[in-house]
Amino acid sequence: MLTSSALVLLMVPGLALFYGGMVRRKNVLTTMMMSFVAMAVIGVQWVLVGYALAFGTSQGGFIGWDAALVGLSGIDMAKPYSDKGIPELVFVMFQGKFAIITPALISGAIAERMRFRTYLVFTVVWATLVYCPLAHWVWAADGWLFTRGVLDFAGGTVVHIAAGVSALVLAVMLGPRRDFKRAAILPNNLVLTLTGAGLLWFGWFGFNAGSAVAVEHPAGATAGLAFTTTQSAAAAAGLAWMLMERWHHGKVTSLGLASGFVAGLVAVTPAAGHVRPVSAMVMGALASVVCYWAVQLKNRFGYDDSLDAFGVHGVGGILGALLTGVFCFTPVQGVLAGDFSQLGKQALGVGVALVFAGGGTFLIATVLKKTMGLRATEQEERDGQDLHVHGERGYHFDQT
Amino acid sequence: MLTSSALVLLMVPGLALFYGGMVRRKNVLTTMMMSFVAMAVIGVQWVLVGYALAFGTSQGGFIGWDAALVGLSGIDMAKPYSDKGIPELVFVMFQGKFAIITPALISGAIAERMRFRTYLVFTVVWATLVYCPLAHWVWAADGWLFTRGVLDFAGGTVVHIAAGVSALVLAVMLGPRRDFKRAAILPNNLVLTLTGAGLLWFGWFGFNAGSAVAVEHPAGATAGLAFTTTQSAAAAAGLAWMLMERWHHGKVTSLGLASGFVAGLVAVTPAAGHVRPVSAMVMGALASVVCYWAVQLKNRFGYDDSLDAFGVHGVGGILGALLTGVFCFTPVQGVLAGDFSQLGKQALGVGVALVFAGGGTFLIATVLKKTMGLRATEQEERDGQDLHVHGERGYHFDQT
Amino acid sequence: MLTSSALVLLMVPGLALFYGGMVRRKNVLTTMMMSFVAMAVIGVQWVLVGYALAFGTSQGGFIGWDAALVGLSGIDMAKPYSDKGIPELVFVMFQGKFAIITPALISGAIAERMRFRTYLVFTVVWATLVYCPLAHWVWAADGWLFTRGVLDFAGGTVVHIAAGVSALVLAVMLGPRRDFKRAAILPNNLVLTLTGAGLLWFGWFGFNAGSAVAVEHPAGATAGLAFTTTQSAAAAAGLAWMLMERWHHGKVTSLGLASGFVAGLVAVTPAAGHVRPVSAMVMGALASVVCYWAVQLKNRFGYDDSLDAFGVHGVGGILGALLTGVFCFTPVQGVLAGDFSQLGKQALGVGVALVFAGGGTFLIATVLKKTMGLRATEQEERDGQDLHVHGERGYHFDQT
Amino acid sequence: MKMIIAIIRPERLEAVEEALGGVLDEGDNYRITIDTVEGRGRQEGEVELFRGQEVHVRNVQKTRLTLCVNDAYVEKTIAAIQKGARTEPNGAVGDGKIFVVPLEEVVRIRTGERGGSAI
Amino acid sequence: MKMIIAIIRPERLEAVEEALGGVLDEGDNYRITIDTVEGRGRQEGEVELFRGQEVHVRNVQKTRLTLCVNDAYVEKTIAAIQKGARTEPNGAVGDGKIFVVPLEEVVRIRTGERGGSAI
Amino acid sequence: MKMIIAIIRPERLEAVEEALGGVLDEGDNYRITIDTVEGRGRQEGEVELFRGQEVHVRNVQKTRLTLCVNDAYVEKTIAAIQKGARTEPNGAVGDGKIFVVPLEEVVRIRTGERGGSAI
Ligand SMILES: Nc1ncnc2c1ncn2[C@@H]1O[C@H](COP(=O)(O)OP(=O)(O)O)[C@@H](O)[C@H]1O
Ligand SMILES: Nc1ncnc2c1ncn2[C@@H]1O[C@H](COP(=O)(O)OP(=O)(O)O)[C@@H](O)[C@H]1O
Ligand SMILES: Nc1ncnc2c1ncn2[C@@H]1O[C@H](COP(=O)(O)OP(=O)(O)O)[C@@H](O)[C@H]1O
Repeated sequence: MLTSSALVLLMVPGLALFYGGMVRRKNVLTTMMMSFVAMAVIGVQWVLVGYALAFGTSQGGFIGWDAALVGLSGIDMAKPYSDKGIPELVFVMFQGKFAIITPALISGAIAERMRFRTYLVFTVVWATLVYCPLAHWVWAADGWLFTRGVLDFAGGTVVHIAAGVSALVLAVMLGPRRDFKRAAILPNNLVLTLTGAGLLWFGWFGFNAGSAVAVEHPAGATAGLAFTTTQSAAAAAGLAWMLMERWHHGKVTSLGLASGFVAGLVAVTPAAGHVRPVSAMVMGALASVVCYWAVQLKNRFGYDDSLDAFGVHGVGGILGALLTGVFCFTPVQGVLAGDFSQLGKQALGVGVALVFAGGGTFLIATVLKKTMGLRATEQEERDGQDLHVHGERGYHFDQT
Repeated sequence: MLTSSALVLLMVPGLALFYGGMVRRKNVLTTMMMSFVAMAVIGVQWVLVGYALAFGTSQGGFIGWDAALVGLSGIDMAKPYSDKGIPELVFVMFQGKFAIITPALISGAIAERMRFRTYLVFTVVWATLVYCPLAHWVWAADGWLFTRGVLDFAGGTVVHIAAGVSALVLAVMLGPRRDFKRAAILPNNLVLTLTGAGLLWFGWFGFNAGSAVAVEHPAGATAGLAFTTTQSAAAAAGLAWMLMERWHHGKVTSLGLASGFVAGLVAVTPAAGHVRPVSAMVMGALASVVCYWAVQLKNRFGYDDSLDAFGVHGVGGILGALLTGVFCFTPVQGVLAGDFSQLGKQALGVGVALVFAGGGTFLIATVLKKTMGLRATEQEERDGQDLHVHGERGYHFDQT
Repeated sequence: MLTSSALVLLMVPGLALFYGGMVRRKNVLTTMMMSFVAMAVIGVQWVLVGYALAFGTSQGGFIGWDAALVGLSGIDMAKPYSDKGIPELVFVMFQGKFAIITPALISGAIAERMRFRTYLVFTVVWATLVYCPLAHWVWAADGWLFTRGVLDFAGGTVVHIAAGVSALVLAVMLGPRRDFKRAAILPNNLVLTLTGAGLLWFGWFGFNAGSAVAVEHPAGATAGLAFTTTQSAAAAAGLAWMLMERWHHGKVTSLGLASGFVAGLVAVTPAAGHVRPVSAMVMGALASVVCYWAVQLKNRFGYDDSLDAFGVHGVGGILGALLTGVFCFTPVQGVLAGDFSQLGKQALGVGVALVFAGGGTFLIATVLKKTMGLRATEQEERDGQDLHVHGERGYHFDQT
Repeated sequence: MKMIIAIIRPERLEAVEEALGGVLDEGDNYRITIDTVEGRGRQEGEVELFRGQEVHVRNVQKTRLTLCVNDAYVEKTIAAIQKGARTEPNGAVGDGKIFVVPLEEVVRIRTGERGGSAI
Repeated sequence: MKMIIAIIRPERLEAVEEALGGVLDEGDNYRITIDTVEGRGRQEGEVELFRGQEVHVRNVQKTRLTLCVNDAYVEKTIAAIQKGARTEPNGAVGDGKIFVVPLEEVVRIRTGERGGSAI
Repeated sequence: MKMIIAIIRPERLEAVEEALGGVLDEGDNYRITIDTVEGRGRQEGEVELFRGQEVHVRNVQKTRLTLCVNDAYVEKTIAAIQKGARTEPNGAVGDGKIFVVPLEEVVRIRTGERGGSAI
């Protein structure tokens, strides 16, 4: 479990590399920092109030709270968490990693143009007002969606749908980058992106297999299943994206392979401990096909989801959540076994997440727009934020 | 065990970086993809049929098969694997990582000139017709080499010798790169190579220590021994390669240090749980010396093993397998204890792997040469495959 | 525990990237090698004599020794280590990683100018004459500092203070780089530095949570606490460094965020299993503030601690060791509970480490200066050591 | 024939390319060679930070354009570059310079053509 | 004395170097300065892909050679570059151009020599 | 007006900049454009190692300076470059060269000024 938490932490540098490689050189640091900084701000927020809000004693199923959990001061370090046999602190940390990675995912949609300090404030507010309640609803024993039977094994709804739809809302509110569609915007360093995808996959095992502890202890059969489905979905998705591209453009890109992996991992997240390996492969392949076309939408509709946070995480998350209702076989049966009720519950979860996270983001962003401004100045955008905001450049290859 | 599987997965990005750093900029992505793509294609192949072929019920010791293992559909997720106390799915995944990394190793020999799509097909066919049988022979309880007492703790024979000799055969069949020996071909980014070597070492602990589970559960003494020998061999090998270079050229290269680490890790792989730490150090040091000179052979004989997949993995693997027969002390004694019989068994394993993998590769490649063509076009080779095959460039550092 | 050892190993590539990114392009490889090479030389030294010196039977509390531990030959592979329930070999390996990372930390102070081969010799001698005794004093059951009750959970004193003060002594003895303060010396690749910081954080969980095994087995409550404090301190420190910079220069740098993370991790190292999460946050934040100003000192006093090995590790380590005496609540109480005695013990530990490591380094370096010379030639320094010492360049981006 | 060498701000390249497309005959296929240089002049260099310390970088990154044109096009080209490269409204220090060097001969490698028609 | 500046395809550099070695006196030690530029001309740029979307890169990477030679060597040099840089058999769009600029003075830093003998 | 192009060792840039600052009117704000090139001449290239095998790199990395100056400053500039770029005490192969090309016109983009005063 501790190992799983450590693995999930590695997703943050993984995401930083994944995103950082895709932007232009002039924004590589600011984009990476948008991930890394979540380790700092949400890392503190979670210990101070986040955990209390998400997993404190339920206030009617809508939010948690326990004064004793503020700053984790009231947690007896030897006390095991409910009946899981692990110390509660370990559970706090594991959940904390999810809280950190989620806002960082959003940064993909707003890369290269959002004001950095507004992003920081947004992150904290969003984590507190959107993420914590949603996590409570879906994962806390008394959360209203949990009690209604919505399945979300490792964060398809709480993490990926919430981050994806919020990303879309922000991207639309920000407007496109000044040279979106006009200039050739190309990734500065795809080596980083591939490496990041590798670290993400690695970390995702912590995400999904570690979540098995919510079901059993010591981790065993369910963790093994989650591991297998995670691996299978990612592999099938990578393959499917490649074939898709081959058919569409006659080429097979490395960014495509990496994107496929991520799409498959996203889709299997809510399902990891609930479906069979072959179902996971189908889910992964479908996710790639659907996300591939979802990504093309932005050119159609003209919004600038820079690195496709919505196209991959949002769409992949929705698809995964619904397909969980189709393919699940444990602990409940899905559509495949002729039972449509779980699909309904999943759809409820998806709907709630879309409306709540989308609406919440809209409100927060509207306030921030009025107060701090959402967008970097034009000069910052032209020259890149690395120099203006951070006083640094990513690479100095020409020094003697 | 799950952790070990995750660590082994990280060897794939590790290998991608290790190899990707050594080629020229124009081929960095295609070289990295040759590793990453194995996660997709072999990832799917293993779940569909690979595991059934390698670890299904033995058909006379030569190949496994169980219709119920196709797509892993017949595996009860709670069923423990034989008497090891771990769920079978966990074992499937752990073995799957070996199946993924092995063909990726081959790509080092054919970098910068093999046709990408032929490589993909080769990979799947080779995994099915060469890797799965060999794994069955050496590791399955009824495999004919296993029953004869051939020791291969974590894949010296199945992984490294098989990949190494196949790499050599492919390199010879492909012919050298068009500017091999004519132009100064230099690694585009040794930082990647060093980082990759670090990840490989890290992942190798999963490889070797995780394999202890084949011997005992819960992992304990043997895993500890395997961890120690792995570490010791790599350290000694790194040191030996450095000294070698210092003596030969008066310089100590970073690529040499990294290569030494890998050579030592390769050599100790078959021996990890069977030899003492000091023996492991001797094995590592010997491996560096022998591999160093093996690598020089290619200039002598004119074949172009671009990144020395044979020179390091093939030669290191053979040496390691034989030395295992010399230094082993548990569960059987080797030459050092005056018993030559294990050395004979090891030689049998080596011989079989060389002939079977080498011959199999020759046959598969001959067919592919006639049908798809092995080699990239001259224009692709000149401009680099990144642009032609993938429509991408590794780095765009000049964008404003 | 094995996992923890593997995680700590990953700190070496992490450190190599962290440091390698900060130097100029012409020294990127030599700087990375200064970390990697410790895996080779100390890896061998530890197995041969290091472990025996640090953890062999105590000779009066001042040094360990057991002829049977030389080459680890006398360790029964199944024998558990004292009452911890883990095989002794696992303990050997875990401790070995600390021995490897510590001298590598020093390299940050002498980057871009120390003679490579002198560095190698220094490393081995220092590990043997400074590190091993100190580790014995602080961690061995009969070590004289241990018996006096000095707390050092995971190496604040042994690792960070020792490395930091040695770094300072070496930096002063070497003198500044030839263009220190004259030229604009800028990091060649901050992407590496950020990635390295991510890997360091990840590996640090192994460092700190793994050290819990020294206290209990199976790892449980203490490991969970150590994990939580590690995470909390790093997050708070990252945030504090950012705010510091924002206030001082109006910008928030990525190097600053990464440095803050490291400073926080250093400070919490001696305290990880002894303080509460909120105390860890305070320690982290204080460490950032103090280290930030400590780093500015070098411009004041004119010594050239190139990458701030003293400024971050030395100062952070001292602060952390002292604050441990303030905030500790388990197994003993600190100043916060009104008990000043632990603070006194901590101060003793700090003082001893400063004097012993500083003095030892001074003696070793003086001898080496007379015999081998400490400093690279002026030409090597101008052109960069990569080419002269290693015959390589980090990047070849211009090849066609 | 002249070789026109212009040093401009990287961020103005887009505007200059547009302006050139307007005046040169080939429309969007006018010929140009571009590289990146470091410049030093009246403009202040960047200030970067390294752990709380200001590092002054004297040189500024600039984009250099090289256009070889027939005499008749020299003034048009200069005017277009000036238009695109100037910071509105009154220009700013660092906007760059245009240098004109005599060009004696041009050879098109593909055809072997020489002189004005090869340009 | 002339300064000869040639823009060629990166992949032809090898052939050009060989051809130059043949005509210049110093054999393989002839003097040259090389850098990498972006060119735009009649040749189409690359098409790259970004998640299923085509990105057109207008400029093409080219190699620029600069050789300063005495008048007697100008034609030889041009001929050698042309020979090496031309795509067989008839040349292709993008093969590049050679520009010749007058050179007034040369100084060898090491010795202070000037003019033709310093070149 | 002349365009002075100098190819020097990267490691001598510092010294050259200092020397130039001494002779040019603007003190430390003299104008210059710098880029990095690969040079080939009498100087031997580097030898690198790749797994025990020597790889000879024929070309050497050099720094190229471009200074456009009024006629009165040409000799001063040349002298300063020579002073800074020469390896003490007697110069060494690879110290580089200085080339002088006629410059017909200069335009300051910011103001539109031309000629000597714009330089
Ligand atoms: N005389 C010159 N010689 C070489 N390069 C020059 C010269 N004058 C200007 N430059 C180049 O043009 C750039 C802009 O010049 P600068 O003096 O900053 O602009 P402005 O003319 O607006 O004051 C410089 O960075 C330098 O690269
Ligand atoms: N008039 C010019 N001015 C500057 N650069 C030029 C000029 N003509 C050609 N070039 C350079 O030469 C390269 C090749 O030119 P291109 O027009 O593609 O070849 P071709 O002459 O075969 O049609 C261009 O990419 C550009 O860099
Ligand atoms: N005639 C030339 N044409 C182009 N570049 C030249 C010429 N002569 C010298 N160079 C450049 O100057 C650099 C130094 O020249 P080199 O011959 O090594 O020095 P030296 O004059 O001391 O023998 C070369 O690497 C090359 O880049």
